[in-house]
Amino acid sequence: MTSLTLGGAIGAGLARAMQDDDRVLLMGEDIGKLGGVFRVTDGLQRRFGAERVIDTPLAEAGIVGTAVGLALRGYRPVVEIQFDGFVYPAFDQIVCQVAKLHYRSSGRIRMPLVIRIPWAGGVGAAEHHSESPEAYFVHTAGLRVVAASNPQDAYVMLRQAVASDDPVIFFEPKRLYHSKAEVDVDIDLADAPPMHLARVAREGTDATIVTYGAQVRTALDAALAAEDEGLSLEVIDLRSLSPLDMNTVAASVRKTGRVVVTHEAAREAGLGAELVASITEQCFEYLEAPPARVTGHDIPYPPSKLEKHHVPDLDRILHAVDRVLERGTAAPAAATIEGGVR
Amino acid sequence: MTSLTLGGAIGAGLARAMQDDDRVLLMGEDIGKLGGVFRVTDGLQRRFGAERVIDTPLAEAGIVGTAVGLALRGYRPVVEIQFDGFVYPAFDQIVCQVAKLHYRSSGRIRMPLVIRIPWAGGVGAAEHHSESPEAYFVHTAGLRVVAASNPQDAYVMLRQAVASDDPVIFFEPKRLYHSKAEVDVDIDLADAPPMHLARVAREGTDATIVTYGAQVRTALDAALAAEDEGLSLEVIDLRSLSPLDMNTVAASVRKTGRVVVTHEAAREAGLGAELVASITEQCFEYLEAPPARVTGHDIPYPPSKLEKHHVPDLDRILHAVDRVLERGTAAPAAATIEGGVR
Amino acid sequence: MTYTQTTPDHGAADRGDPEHASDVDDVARVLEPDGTRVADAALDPWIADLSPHELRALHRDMVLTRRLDAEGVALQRQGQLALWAPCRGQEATQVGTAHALAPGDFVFPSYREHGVLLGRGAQPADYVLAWRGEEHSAYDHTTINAAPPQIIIGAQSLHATGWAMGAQRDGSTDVAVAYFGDGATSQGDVNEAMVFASSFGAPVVFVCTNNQWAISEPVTVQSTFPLAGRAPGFGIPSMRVDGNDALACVAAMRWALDRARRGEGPSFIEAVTYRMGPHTTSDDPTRYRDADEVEAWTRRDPIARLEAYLRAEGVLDDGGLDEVARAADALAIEVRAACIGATTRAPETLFDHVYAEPHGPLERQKAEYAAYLAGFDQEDAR
Amino acid sequence: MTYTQTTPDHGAADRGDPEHASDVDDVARVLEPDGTRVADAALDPWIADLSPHELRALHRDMVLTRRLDAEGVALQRQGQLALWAPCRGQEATQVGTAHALAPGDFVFPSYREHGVLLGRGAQPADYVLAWRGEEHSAYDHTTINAAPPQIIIGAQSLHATGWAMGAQRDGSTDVAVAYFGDGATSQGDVNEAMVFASSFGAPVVFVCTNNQWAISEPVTVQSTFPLAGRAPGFGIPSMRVDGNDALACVAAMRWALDRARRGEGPSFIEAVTYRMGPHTTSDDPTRYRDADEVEAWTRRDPIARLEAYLRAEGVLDDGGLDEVARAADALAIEVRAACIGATTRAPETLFDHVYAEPHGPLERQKAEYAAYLAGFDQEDAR
Ligand SMILES: Cc1ncc(C[n+]2csc(CCOP(=O)(O)OP(=O)(O)O)c2C)c(N)n1
Ligand SMILES: Cc1ncc(C[n+]2csc(CCOP(=O)(O)OP(=O)(O)O)c2C)c(N)n1
Ligand SMILES: [Mg+2]
Ligand SMILES: [Mg+2]
Repeated sequence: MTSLTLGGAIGAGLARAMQDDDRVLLMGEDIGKLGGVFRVTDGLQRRFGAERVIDTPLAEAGIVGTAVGLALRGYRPVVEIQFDGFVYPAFDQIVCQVAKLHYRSSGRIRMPLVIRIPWAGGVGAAEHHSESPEAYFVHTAGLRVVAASNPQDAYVMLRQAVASDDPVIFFEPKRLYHSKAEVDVDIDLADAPPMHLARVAREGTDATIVTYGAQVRTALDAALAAEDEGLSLEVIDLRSLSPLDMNTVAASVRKTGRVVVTHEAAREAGLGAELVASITEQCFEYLEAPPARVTGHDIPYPPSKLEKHHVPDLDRILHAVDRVLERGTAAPAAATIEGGVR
Repeated sequence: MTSLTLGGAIGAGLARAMQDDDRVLLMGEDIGKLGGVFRVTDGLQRRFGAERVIDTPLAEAGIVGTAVGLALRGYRPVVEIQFDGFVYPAFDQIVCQVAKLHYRSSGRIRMPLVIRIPWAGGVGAAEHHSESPEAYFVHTAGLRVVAASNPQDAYVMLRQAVASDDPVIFFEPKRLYHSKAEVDVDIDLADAPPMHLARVAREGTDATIVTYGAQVRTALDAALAAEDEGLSLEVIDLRSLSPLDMNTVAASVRKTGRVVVTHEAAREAGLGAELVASITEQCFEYLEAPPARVTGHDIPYPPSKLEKHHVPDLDRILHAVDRVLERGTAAPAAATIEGGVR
Repeated sequence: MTYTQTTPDHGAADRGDPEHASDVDDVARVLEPDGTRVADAALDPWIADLSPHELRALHRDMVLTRRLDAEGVALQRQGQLALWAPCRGQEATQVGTAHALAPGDFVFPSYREHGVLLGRGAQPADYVLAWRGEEHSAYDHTTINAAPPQIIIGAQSLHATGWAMGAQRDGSTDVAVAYFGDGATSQGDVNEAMVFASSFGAPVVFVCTNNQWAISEPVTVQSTFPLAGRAPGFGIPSMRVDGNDALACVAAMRWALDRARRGEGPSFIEAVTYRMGPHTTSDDPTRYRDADEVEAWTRRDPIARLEAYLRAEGVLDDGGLDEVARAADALAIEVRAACIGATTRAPETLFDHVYAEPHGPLERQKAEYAAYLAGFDQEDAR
Repeated sequence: MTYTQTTPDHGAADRGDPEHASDVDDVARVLEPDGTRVADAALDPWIADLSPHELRALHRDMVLTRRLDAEGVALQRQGQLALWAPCRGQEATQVGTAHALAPGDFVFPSYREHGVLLGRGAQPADYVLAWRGEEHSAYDHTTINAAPPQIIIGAQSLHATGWAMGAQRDGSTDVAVAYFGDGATSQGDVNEAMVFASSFGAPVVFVCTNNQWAISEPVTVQSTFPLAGRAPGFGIPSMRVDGNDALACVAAMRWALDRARRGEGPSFIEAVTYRMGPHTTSDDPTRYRDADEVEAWTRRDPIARLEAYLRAEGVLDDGGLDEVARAADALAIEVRAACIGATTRAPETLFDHVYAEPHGPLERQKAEYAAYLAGFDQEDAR
């Protein structure tokens, strides 16, 4: 076991993947000498050379488009998009090429491409640096989409993503980059849970909270706070956003009968919509109350001084838990631990 | 009243908007002499000149990005994206600029931009020519998204979109471009239903079908076929995809207690997910059965010889109606009118 | 330090000049429109070794391409194909450049490169099944070393550049070739491809087929300066050649491939030619261009030009021409048969190859849809 | 017809040459690094009429910019700003080009153009509120004729081009100016902007601030050829000037603006300068560049250079310098006050200005969130 931050665990996963397979290449802006603006690739260019850790020109379509070509030539490129908000110039290449080439070629072409995206808000960043674009990719057939919420998962899922012959959008919750935990870096990938399975992050019986990424931490905080009030909340960390592991989600909802879905992205046609729709379809008779969504508002990401009112916090989650428990729209629980509204 | 095709109605709407307001400009590939590949802008360059009906270089980011600049200078550009599948190169400009500039400038900048997109499949087209990208835009705060399903709406909504000070993504169902109807081109816009309201396209009592675009036609066909079996189906034409007129939808679901949502786009995190989620949240106690979704599969749009198995047809809709009516998974109704599976 | 547009023949111009951008005779060539051989110092060395056999092969492939293209149009008119993008007039560009390739090279074509695919060894069905709507891409890219035809304008230029970066890392002498049109040069992707290719010195050749039109837009909408003049600003040398002169196309391509193989990085070729037909079978070019212009280009026909030269050189005679015509008819018959004989795959295959690895939810969707379809069979049986 | 890279001084090169691309002395200038006035035939006519008053204003604005920039850094270090992108070293480029503008012109800046905003008449709060996280864009674009600072690299180049197309349609002589960096030239948007600007002859000036770095990447990652050499291939004349020579920047900008106003279309200016500080206050440039390089550039300081010239010319003396220093301190104090005195708006305003027209669902979301927040107050009251 090694103590690693989430960012460090991804770096370690990248190093291991590169060591195991010569065809793995890293590409991105400032990932070489600088080691990336989040230092995730720190030291990798020194170790593996500039031919394998490639500082690219400043053009995201170019990065993803050339990675497609490298994949066609037999490489396994891992692309870093510097921030969530800069993935859009590459959207065409991702949606029309990366996602579709396997299908378009009737299975003859494989796209073992990983697109790493430092992701979402809550870190006081400037405009365009706190986006949650995951729903766009989940809605795009042909992509796999994952989001790790802790260093061990980050390490394992990164390696699984690189090993996958499908393209994977790999979301890295910025807000947790520096969170530390013990990581088993020698884990045999065969022993680790596969990338597409969700994880019950905390067991409970009264209601289920379904979430992913940095919101897992917030949901666990909420569950802890609820415990003080005698409530037992189950927290599900989806890990895989596409495909969704509805088996795990549905099993929990069938048990609790009540569910809150939370994410940072806007509500309208967000991933929470898919979760509520699928839960309703699959657990209709088990539902004691309509599922609730606690999401970012339907607004562009706000200036950072106001972001605490946008990213759902513990209080907003507990407020929704009250709602699904039909405990009236009670006044929200006081903010007992960090993350309160005020 | 004038008899117009849906495409012709949009052209008439454009002409009227240009005539009423000098600041309205059209931009796009091949919209001038050729009149667009669907001839929607036929004759407009001759009438309004090449300074107002602008054949642009072949670059969608360029078209939308320069339209943003024109809007900043006080113009009201109406952009044509030649086909649905070619909007992705402009995605960054749409998501980061068009959608956000009003917010980013604290309301000082307005983006009265219309982005017209010939849209969706069922016309035997080549790859990338049958996309249904609406969920991407619905999930993007700052945009309005509409889809007309008949010539009168197309005419009126186009003019409303041009008149709106917000950016509007205007989806034009290709499959209905040639469908004809009487259009009141002299209608006073103040008398027409506002763009954001849904329309009950057919009244019914047993179940509700919620849909939009070309699927409205299919849903109406399904309702007609169901009538033969003694079923009364209500069909809602959303018209506005963002914002959603949930008042109209919820009123219908509260009446029927059963609902089928259908669209051509992939199911996962599609607009149907939002509809089912919102319906469940708002009509939970009224629902007699879980809402059903009838959508394109979670696959890239298939080769055209197979598209009839992808675009939901009358039979698939009726099959889902049976499901929400808990009439068992009865064998699907025979395809009585055009659009059957076989 | 003022930079202005400087071209070899024109000197500095104060501003982009559409006339110049579209000057179709400001090109390098070795065959005049009437087939007369003229000298060109830059091109000649690259084709000095072309044997009569190779010259006949070039001619043959151009005739085959034209025949195959006509068959594509006919099949579309007869409802056998949903669409076809004719390449008539562009045979020299396509066949000439493809002729220069080595087997290990890899091409990234657009939708109109029928003659390039022919040069890569495509089989009859390979040309038509995608246009018929049976598959998105009909051929196996590894068999003919050609990526699926690209419809998203310009996107393939980046794929070619990335592939070339891979070849470079492999230490091989394989070269990637991106084919795209004059219209495509306006897309960000094509420009980014030049940036990446130049930055990494990638062994890629950009072949820009300037056929004067992007659907209804003349090339002057895309550029006020010759397209070949754009590449040097990215650090990429370029050539502007007569795209109706097959020999010039071979020469330019050899020049570019040689640079790439010697580690000198990317090159750019603008082949100046003409799209004689409509953009696709759905298009009506009479709406936007003059019959005169089309007529003028018939007098620059690439096949007639090469034929005249080969006849004059005694490399080709009536017998040889007959033989080629018969081969062309035979190919057309095969293509027609492959098209008409095509069967549509089973609906359940819709769900295949979305992912390379197992995908539970999609497999369930597939099973559900299969069960749904089976319901009809049961009903039919009752 | 072979096109190769040709630059005025270098002649044809066979391939892009990184050394050349980054040759910082291959520029037009009228002031040597030590402030000596030298002649440049292309530049001189444009600045012959600069009055002592104007010269002093240039110097003053550069000093103000530097002071304001230092204040930005300090405020960030003190936790008053979330971030700051320093422009130290780039004052001549920013102030010089902005100086040449007319009030009706409209600039589209990136995030680093503090000196340009100063030139447009920005108010103290305008510089800092966005960096503090209070607003995405602090100033009213109509007051200073400047678009909100653009963070999406290169996106503004298209906006500028579109705005210029509008000015053209209005029959006005207003010019749009797009500011972007060396890194930005790799983005598709910037290249598409050149395509559109050239195609429509739009009155836009592209000012590329080549400060040698895009975060940690040297300009040679973006190009193997001088960036100014790219524009001519798009039909756009360009100049490569010493970006640390304020007079050269004024001259180049006047040349470009004059072309635009006379209907001659777009121009491109590459201002060769240096980012003396980190990319932003979050960056640590010691990880990727040598102290020597930074040290070398301190000897090319744009303010010292102009100061030396103005002193030698007798245009500026100690008294004048003191006055400027006082003005700079006064501006810094105002900026600091605007920053520290800023208040954060009420949470409900989050929902404002997403749409310009009424939007029911969002108004409901706003009301719900307000009610939710009010719940806390009630609880507090109990
Ligand atoms: C991104 C994108 N935008 C628009 C189109 C529609 N379109 C198809 S072909 C074409 C013209 C292409 O012109 P050019 O690049 O000159 O190639 P040519 O057709 O002449 O071979 C256009 C606009 C497309 N396929 N992709
Ligand atoms: C589309 C996009 N990709 C990446 C970034 C991250 N980023 C911010 S500044 C920068 C470097 C820009 O370099 P340059 O254009 O030279 O401008 P400079 O910072 O030197 O002024 C990068 C990569 C971004 N803001 N936008
Ligand atoms: Mg063309
Ligand atoms: Mg820079």
